[in-house]
Amino acid sequence: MTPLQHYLFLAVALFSIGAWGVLARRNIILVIMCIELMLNGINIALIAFSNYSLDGAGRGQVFVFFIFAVAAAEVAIGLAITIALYRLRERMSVDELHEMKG
Amino acid sequence: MTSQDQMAPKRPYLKLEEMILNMGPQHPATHGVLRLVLHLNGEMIVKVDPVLGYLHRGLEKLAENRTYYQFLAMLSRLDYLANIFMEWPLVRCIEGLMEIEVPRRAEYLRIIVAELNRITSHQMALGDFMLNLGAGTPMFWVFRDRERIVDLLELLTGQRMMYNYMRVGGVRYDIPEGFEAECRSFLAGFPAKIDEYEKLITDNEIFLARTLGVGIIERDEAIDYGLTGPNLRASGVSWDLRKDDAYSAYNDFDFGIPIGKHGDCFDRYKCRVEEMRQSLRIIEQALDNLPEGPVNVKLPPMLRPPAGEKYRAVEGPRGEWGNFLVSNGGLRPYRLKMRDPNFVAISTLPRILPGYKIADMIAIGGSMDFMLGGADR
Amino acid sequence: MALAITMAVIFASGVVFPYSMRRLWGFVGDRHGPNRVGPLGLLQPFADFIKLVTKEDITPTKANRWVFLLAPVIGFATPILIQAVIPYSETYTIANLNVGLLYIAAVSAFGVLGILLAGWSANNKYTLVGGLRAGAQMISYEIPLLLTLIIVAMLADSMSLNDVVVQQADVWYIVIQPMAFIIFLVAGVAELNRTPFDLPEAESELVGGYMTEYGGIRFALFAGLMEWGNVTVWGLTTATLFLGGWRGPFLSGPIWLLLKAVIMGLIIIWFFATFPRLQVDQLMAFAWKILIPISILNLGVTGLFIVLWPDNYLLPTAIFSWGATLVFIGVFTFVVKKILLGKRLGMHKSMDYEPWMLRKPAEPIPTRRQVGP
Amino acid sequence: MGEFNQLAFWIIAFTVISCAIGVVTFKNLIHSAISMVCCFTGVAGVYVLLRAELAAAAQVLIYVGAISILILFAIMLTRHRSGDLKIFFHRQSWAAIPLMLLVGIVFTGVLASAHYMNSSSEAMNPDTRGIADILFNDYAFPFEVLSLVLLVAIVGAVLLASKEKQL
Repeated sequence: MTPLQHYLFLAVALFSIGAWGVLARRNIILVIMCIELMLNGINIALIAFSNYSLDGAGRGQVFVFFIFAVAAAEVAIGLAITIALYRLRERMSVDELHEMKG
Repeated sequence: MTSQDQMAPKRPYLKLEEMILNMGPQHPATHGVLRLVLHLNGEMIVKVDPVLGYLHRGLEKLAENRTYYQFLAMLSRLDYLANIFMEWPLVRCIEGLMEIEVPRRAEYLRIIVAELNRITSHQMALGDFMLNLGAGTPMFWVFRDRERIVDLLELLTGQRMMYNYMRVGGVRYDIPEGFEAECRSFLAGFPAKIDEYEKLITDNEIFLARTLGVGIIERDEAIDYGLTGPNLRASGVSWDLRKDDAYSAYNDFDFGIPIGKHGDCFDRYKCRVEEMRQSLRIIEQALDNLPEGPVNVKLPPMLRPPAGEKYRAVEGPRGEWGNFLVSNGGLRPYRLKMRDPNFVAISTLPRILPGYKIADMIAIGGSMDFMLGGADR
Repeated sequence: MALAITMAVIFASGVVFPYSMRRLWGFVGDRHGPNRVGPLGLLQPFADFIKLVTKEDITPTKANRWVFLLAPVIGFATPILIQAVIPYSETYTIANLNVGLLYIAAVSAFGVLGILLAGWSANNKYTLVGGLRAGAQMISYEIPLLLTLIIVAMLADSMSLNDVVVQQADVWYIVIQPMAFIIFLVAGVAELNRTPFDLPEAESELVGGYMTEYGGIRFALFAGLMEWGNVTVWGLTTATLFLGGWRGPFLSGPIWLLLKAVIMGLIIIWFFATFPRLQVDQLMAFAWKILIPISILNLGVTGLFIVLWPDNYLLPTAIFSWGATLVFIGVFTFVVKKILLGKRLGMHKSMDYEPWMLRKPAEPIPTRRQVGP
Repeated sequence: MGEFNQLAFWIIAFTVISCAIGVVTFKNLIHSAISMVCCFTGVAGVYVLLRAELAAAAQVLIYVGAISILILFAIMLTRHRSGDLKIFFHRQSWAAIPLMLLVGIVFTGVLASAHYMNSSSEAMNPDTRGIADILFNDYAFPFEVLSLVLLVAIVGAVLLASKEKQL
């Protein structure tokens, strides 16, 4: 049986790689993708905790479902903003977002 | 990079991305080798540039280097679905210049062949249209029934495609033995086949949704563009050379001309279907009242029409096919100009297509039934 | 073993369906279809396969090579993966998941992925449009499909496909929920990109859609195995969900299941031979304005009945569903056509014989209406 | 069984991490997206190892079926015509790597030093019915709020991406 730590290490690795991508890349769509990676890292941790917790009620999994829904909403809105921005400026760089007026 | 960004002009409106799509010359839905340069916004057509000339054979120029008899054999290569109608106008031009009286029986035979050919052409239009809309079965039904007509034409002319049947002053052969019985059995059976097509196509909701109100050509617009044939009549203009010019012996027959109202794809389709029924009536009457007599007149071995000019047109399945012949009294035409309905139909595309989607464009192209063999000459 | 069975079924579908499609289409079109290679043309699919395999494998120069090569494989993996949860008999399932229904819905997403990537990677405008169309269409029609799956899960009180079949011992779900079956049929045809929803590969518009640039063995993988494998898998799923799965008299379970799947496939071929193709906006409108509201209504009412009468909800559900089906069909055959045609049908009925002979010769030739002063 | 589980975990973990690195480093957006799909699928595999089949199925359904497709759509709709992003990383991106390593090391250290009760090999994750019980009883209100969030997201996305609207 794989110990809990291994799952958690995997989660941390995924989270920090996602964070790296968010910080380093310029393309907005890629930043959104990296945010998804971070969320996935969190999900792994939650499910791992849920599986190894002693109460066995699986509350961790419920949080995962909430995160799924929030991630879907976030991607929908994020990509809509991206496309609107692209139509406006023809660029897809994060640098474009320094001002918030359309 | 920031300086670059600041240089980019700020647009007050959302940008519309335009994509240029080269449809054709090799494309399943362009009826030959037509190239359409489509400017698209998404799937919406913004602008259309038809590019012609991929099938150009220079037939008008070739005519000036050949005697009349030689050139008559080349004519049926033009619109390869309505070959008889390609031969007819030139024959009529020469007859007009030389003032030849065509025997009555020959005129009737010409009409029989022409109407049979009209039916095959409309059938092909129907099958192609439905193939463009994504239904393959009508094409096969059409070919099944077209085979019988082509057999009939073979009996009469000896050819299945390039009939070469028209002669100056008449037709090439008299009807062979057994043709009339064959033809009558075909006439008896064919209306049921047309009903069969209609049952499959006309009542289909998807077909209606694809064609009703799509590709509308207004009455005035159709006249302005010089559209002829079913495309014009679908727009509500009652104009048919068989009635308005009453050439050949068409005055002897009782037949109707279907007229559409809205000028959309559905009307064009429906007009063609009805025209097939009317053609059957004409053939039946022609068979009933076929006069006796010769089918040809005696002519010199070399034709020398007197100097002068003549324009003669016939009502082909795609519209008015006309030839303008200028003769200087020599062995060869001085100039031959052909008026072609397909070219006109294609020239309307830049006007009608913008605002429609690609799928609509396919439907409109199919319903207009242009044939590049005629348009490029 | 398991892999062998799934592969065998997929390859068999790549042989059976192209052949039966041509024969059936030939029958509808009043002609023969393939009848030269082997007895009754039975070897025709093999001949085609040999021809496709021996063709040169072409990758367009400007294509994104790896994605281009990967896409058919992703697409081909989908039917194989889905097949794993189909119960072939009372005891034999390759993988008996307790979330089988959800698994089917989840894995079918890979198919969209393969098509989208194929459309993008070939670097061709036709394929790109085809891929985008396929993506939009398959995502839209996934929703009614999922809603129908939920209905089945509610009726069977389980998400395991085995339980679904076990629950259908007395009566098949098509009898209880014909509405769901029809929605599943229509949405399934759209998911499979088959006529009348075959816009992604509309050969008269987009040449070949997302598979325009594929040739040889990759085309066989896409057009033969993936598409028809998907049809088979969809047929198996439909048979399991609505037609009692492996249940049936006399013959053994797997034979019944495959027989039902083949019948569903033949229905798709029948559609193909009959219908023209829809248009993108009409397709989307049909999904979002008609199919999804109906499936939500169906789902809601079924759920309500299950809550109201927890013990015997089958009868009211069946009554409701049959009523809804009849209304649906009635609306489609009468109301929709009325709306489409409006008053025009009457006009065209009277149009047929315009009395041209009665037109007086003196009547002026039609000219353009005068414009301006 | 334990051995198999361990092996499967290492394979999946390796795939997930290499794909995640691929997402960040690939220069072609589509390649990144494909890599992301692999990563998500691998995460679903991790869920299966943790006996959360429902979460695994939902992971594939939502991430592969919806989010990846959406992202691919966005990439394909926004082809760079002029001024393609030749520079893929920020100029300051070198700073991101130590930062990432810092985050990773700190978390890892904390996690490694914590004390766990490693339970037995029996499954602790509840089945689908158990999750439904929790979700629709204990967490019914957040669930409803979530549906509202999704609705707002749909409407917002449609509004933002619609062509007619001037921004």
